[in-house]
Amino acid sequence: MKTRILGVVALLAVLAAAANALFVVPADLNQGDAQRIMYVHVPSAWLGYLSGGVTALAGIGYLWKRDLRLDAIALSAAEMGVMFTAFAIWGGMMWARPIWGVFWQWEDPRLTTTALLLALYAGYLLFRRLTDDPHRRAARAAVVGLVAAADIPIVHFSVEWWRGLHQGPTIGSPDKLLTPAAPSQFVIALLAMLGAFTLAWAWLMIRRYQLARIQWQLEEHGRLGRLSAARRAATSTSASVQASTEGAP
Amino acid sequence: MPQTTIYSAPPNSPLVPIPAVATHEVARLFGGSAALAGVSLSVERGRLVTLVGPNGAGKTTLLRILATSLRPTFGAALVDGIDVVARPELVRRRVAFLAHATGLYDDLTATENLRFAATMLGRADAADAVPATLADVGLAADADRRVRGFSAGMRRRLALGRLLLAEPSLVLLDEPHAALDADGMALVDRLLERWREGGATVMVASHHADRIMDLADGWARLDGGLLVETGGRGIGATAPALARTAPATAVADR
Amino acid sequence: MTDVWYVVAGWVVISGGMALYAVTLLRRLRGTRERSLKIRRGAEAAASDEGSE
Amino acid sequence: MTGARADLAIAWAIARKDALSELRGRQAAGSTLFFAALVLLLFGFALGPDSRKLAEAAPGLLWLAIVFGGLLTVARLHQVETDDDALDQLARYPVDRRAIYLGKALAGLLAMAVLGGLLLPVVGIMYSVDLLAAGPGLLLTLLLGAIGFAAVGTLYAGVTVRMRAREVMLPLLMLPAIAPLLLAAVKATTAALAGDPLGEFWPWVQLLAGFDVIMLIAGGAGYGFLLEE
Repeated sequence: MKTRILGVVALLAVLAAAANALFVVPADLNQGDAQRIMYVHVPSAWLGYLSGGVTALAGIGYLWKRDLRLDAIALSAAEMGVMFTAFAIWGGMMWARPIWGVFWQWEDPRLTTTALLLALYAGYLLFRRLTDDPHRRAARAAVVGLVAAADIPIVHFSVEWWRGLHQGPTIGSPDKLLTPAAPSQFVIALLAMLGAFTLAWAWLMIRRYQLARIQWQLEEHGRLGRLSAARRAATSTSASVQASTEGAP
Repeated sequence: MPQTTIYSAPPNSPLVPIPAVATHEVARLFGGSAALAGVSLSVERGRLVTLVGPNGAGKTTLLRILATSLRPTFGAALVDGIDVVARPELVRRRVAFLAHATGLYDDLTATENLRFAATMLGRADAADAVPATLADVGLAADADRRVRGFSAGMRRRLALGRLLLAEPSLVLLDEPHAALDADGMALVDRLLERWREGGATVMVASHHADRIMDLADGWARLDGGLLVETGGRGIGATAPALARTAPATAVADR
Repeated sequence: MTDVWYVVAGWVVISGGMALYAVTLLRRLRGTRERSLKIRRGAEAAASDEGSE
Repeated sequence: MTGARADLAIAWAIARKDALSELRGRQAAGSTLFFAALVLLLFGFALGPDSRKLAEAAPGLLWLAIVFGGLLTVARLHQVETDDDALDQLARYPVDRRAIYLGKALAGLLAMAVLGGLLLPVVGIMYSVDLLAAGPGLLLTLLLGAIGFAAVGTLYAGVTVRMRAREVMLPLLMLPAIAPLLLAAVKATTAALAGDPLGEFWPWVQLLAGFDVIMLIAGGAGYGFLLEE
């Protein structure tokens, strides 16, 4: 029930923040309407990185506590991560085309880092699908998530330097190009979008986690069922010490 | 170098209440089938016991769980009172396992394989121990040949030699007689005696029940992943609860 | 003016994608819950059968 | 007692055994080298006969060839362990898992260093690059790159070793993870070859070293969990 309330609140928040960002806040003086993509691009990128962090931390937590619930959190966060980094890249491309004239700007560290983040977490999800045993899957996935998280800051550094260590950036980063007509309104609209998207993220996370847990319970039920089936098969075919005590409480 | 103190109190001493092996409803599933469906047994220290039963009875799975090579899906297993899942590193110091696969490196010679094992086991005296061990298992003449050219029986002898380099308190043998000639089988018998005299507990899974039975203190029969019968001394079933596996209650949360 | 179309494309794909994901997730969740509940009812029925015997 | 020294001895024993196996099973190692050289040849075709362009692209091509050859190398080093279930046996020895990781990574490093060292002259000749002028810087870059690659590769080979579709999964997981290594190594190589006119060499080398340290720590912490089954 609480989750449902969170869902409704998140939906309303996203709608309100979107209406504000699209129709109320004036266009940027420099970039015009194209700047409005920032209102979805920035929150997507933030949630992509947040999800990556949650995946890594939940994975480490699993390795420590050996609790499969933490693994379910890691899985949910990784799925969020793939979705939101994909959104961030899409938004970035839609922004880059009108402003820079190209869809893909190699020299932009954020775009390139985000693309690698997407590749890392897509690999993570694919990897999980190919392993069956729950604990083995959880442990190996946690290691993959850990390396991915350790990689991200290095990726960011290296791409940042890549543009040239000594010249300033040849093409301005998005925030340097921005000249909002109404700065405070712009900041508030962006923060509102960030908050609304984060609420939506939290709701999706909870639902995805619930799904993972119920799926796990079904799996576990299947495992116990197979175990009982094996026991029945074995006891019905052989007269045994243990069979004689069957029916004991 | 080995940090283990070998515990070799007499098996009947009242001061040794902790069994060498204790399992509780230990089970392991592989995909769709249960290799081990819940076995509860205990083995006294210093005993030589055998696991018998047809192929697929779960003998290998049980030994692999005790050797920390496999995590149980359900249940628990203790070696010298130590949980194999929680503290595998402590269990590994106590256990020596002869697996079905010999785990040798084909491109190394017999000597090199054993010297590697000796280093891994923390033996400082490898230079003396390795040739002696090779002689023990009848491979002195093949010491400097690469394992790739070995027959299955020779590989098994070499794997037995690796086992001799360890100083275990629990020895687990999975089909030690497989691929061995009469001479090799006699070697296994000699080694079993040697471990028993050294105070180690030995568990042997074997098809050659007749061959082992004269030597063994006790035996347990597995079938279909379950313990169905035990006999002799030193090994026994510890939990009869078989009818308890009701299906898990599936929970639907809000 | 074509800028607007990029804005529309960006917003539609991101918000639409999120909505699509949410709807799919809810449907999967409902299906899985039903399966789970069915099993639970089956288990309870079996338990009460045994009790009456 | 002397825990660290014992661990190093164990790591060295593992690396030594792998090196011996590699040397004796020469066909596999040789074909990896041949494959990497072939990659260099095909890059030449792909980029056309303009030798100035090829010389410019040489650092990048060299490192891509090392990456492709390295993927095969780290996979093979774990294949040795699965042939006769030796990995199972290795995991059962009562030793620190970090020592096992270090040993496998050391073996990977040796193999990678040999691969890189042999590819260097190939690049020098095929793309007419003057290697001797850049000697020490080049070797340092190669060494640090090989360490980083071995650190990540050993861990991911361990992740995928007993998996279905591991031939696909290893590159799929590993290529994005080593992207910063590739970037830094290529940049450092370029700087070294050009005589470092912009003073860019050391920052990139530092980045490489940082990558190596972080990945070695992550690998040492994570590898033990991969040996469970």
